[in-house]
Amino acid sequence: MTEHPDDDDTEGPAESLFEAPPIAEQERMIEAMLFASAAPVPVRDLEARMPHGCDAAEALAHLRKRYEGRGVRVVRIGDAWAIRTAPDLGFLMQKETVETRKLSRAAIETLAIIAYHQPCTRAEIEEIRGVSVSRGTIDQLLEMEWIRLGRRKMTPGRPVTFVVTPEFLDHFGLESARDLPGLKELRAAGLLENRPPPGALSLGQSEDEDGPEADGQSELFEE
Amino acid sequence: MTEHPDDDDTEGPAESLFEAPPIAEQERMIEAMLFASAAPVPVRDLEARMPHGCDAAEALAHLRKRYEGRGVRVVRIGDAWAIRTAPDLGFLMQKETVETRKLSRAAIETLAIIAYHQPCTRAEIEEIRGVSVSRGTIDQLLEMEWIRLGRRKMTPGRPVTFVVTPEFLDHFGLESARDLPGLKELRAAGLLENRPPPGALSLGQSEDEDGPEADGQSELFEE
Amino acid sequence: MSDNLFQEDPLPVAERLAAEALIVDVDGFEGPLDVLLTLSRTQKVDLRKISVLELARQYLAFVERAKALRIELAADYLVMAAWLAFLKSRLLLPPDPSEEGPSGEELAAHLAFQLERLQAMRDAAARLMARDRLGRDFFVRGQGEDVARIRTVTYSATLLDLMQGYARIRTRDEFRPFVMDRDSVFTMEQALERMRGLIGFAGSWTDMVSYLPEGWGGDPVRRRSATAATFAASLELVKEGHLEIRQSDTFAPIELRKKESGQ
Repeated sequence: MTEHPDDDDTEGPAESLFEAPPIAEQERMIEAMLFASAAPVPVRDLEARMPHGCDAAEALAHLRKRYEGRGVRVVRIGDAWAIRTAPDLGFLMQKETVETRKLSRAAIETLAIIAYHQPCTRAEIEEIRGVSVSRGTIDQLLEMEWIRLGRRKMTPGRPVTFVVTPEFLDHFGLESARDLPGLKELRAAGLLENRPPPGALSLGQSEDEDGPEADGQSELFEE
Repeated sequence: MTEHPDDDDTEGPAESLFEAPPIAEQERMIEAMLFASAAPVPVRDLEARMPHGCDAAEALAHLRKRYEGRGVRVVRIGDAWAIRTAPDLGFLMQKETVETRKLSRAAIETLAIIAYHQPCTRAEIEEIRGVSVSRGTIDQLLEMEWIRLGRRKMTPGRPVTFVVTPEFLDHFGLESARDLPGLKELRAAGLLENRPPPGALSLGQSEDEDGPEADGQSELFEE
Repeated sequence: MSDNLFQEDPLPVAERLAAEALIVDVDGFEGPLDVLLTLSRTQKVDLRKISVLELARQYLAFVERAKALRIELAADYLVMAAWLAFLKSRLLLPPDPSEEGPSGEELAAHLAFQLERLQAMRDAAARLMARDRLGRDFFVRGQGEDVARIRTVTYSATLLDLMQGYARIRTRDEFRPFVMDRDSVFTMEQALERMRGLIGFAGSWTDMVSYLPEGWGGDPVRRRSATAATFAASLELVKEGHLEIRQSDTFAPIELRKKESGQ
């Protein structure tokens, strides 16, 4: 086996055939056992596996000291011991993968309506889109922190409203939602699609397109 | 990358907001990451998880030195790193020992031939062993993930080749296939050469053996 | 008698015993090369200095004995025997300069190389298996802390997406022409509905044109649609047996009358 003349073992000549290994060697043993064990190991189990005469508790104390301030620590869990990564390095135990997905069309349209009409109730969004808005879409936008709840509307039922957030403005490089270009500008910029998008009609948007306009930002379009 | 005046961080005033952590801290990070993982971790994965500007390779070198003679060791496996218990302490680990499937003599020889001659075709294995290689032998080695398919050989018929895997290296405690025991001597003795039999008469190996062969492992040494 | 037997077998006793042992064990051999390698050990020399001639002799004796003991050897053993017999003759006879192909020495050298290589691989395999091995001598981390994979999904949308999305909704009215076309379309269903209510009063032949709905006679587009729908509806009613239809001449007015007999 290996010798460790260093460390604190200033052992005299072996007095017995069954002399326990030097404490540094015992420390190595504990280290290896704690490392390889699937679960925390009780002191008596450690000692049972070590050669006769070993003092697992003392070796553990040495080992614990050795790992102080290191990337891993010797920790006590109940009456058992284990090696664990240092808590301040927990961030390394995560591997972040960033996946970029295109926002769904429903989400974009909902977001657009909120941006142009804020504060805007769910019923208003549905009225403008002509289809019902799924809870998931709103939740997704809330989660992305692109929209948040605004004041309740002073209409019967006092429905909640949605408004866009500073994060939204930041993401789209807008100073305020008022900076969103109006329809005329969109048209002038050639941004209007000339044909109804495929499926737009088949989605069965119904007749209720002619309801009273939500107020809010819509006046932007009445130029 | 970053400068490491020495082990201890005698950092001057930060010259950049994104200064990499001191090398001692990087060492801790590597330590924690390697401890946490049962499988070898590629250097680039380590670096990817560390803060910007870290030098995983250097920190690894420090860490490896630190663990010399300890109960666990920092080992290199291909381009990945892992912590493994010191082999001399195996006797403490009966509990952890996993029963490995007993390999047949044919499988062991086939494995050795692939390791020492890789990339190695089936025909080459058969020529060396003087008998045909049963499908089961190859399958078993593939299943154990000790060998895998390598590039096809640029000889007539473009036969597939076999090479050993990082799992193989890990299992046998090898840093790379270059560290196979006795490899240099075998090569020096010309025993890893693919020496075509004189004339057409041969001990029954196939005919397509006479292309310009890259002679296996030997190319590893042409640095 | 024993003399006779002895003369039949020119091999020394030790070798003969070795050959017999080989034969008993023939199933345990991995082919002729394996047997040759085992035989070569009786020469107790470095494989590089082995006498291939001697080895060939030993192998041929092995095959002969197997035959004598009526042990069936696989074909490749016999192929090897034939080849070794050929090699032996090449090695024994003085080289014939007119002969093509490799010399006996070259063939012998290659065989020696093969044996040496096989032995080398066996030794290498043994050294490999004797190494400290993972899971037996050294161990992995028992309680791996798995790296948590945090998958962050970022959704991308550009200002353009946003504006186009909004424009798409807000300008749907402008696409209405497509829908509003329907204003100029009088469907067969509508015509049928209308006709069913009217035919009760059609006791005598009446021009179909008079059944066109109000306001559909002026605009040509609307008139065409209404006429076509009314005509189709009329045919449908004829088929159902509620109506009779006639046309006196090409392009003459189409006339309708309630069918009396049916009901």
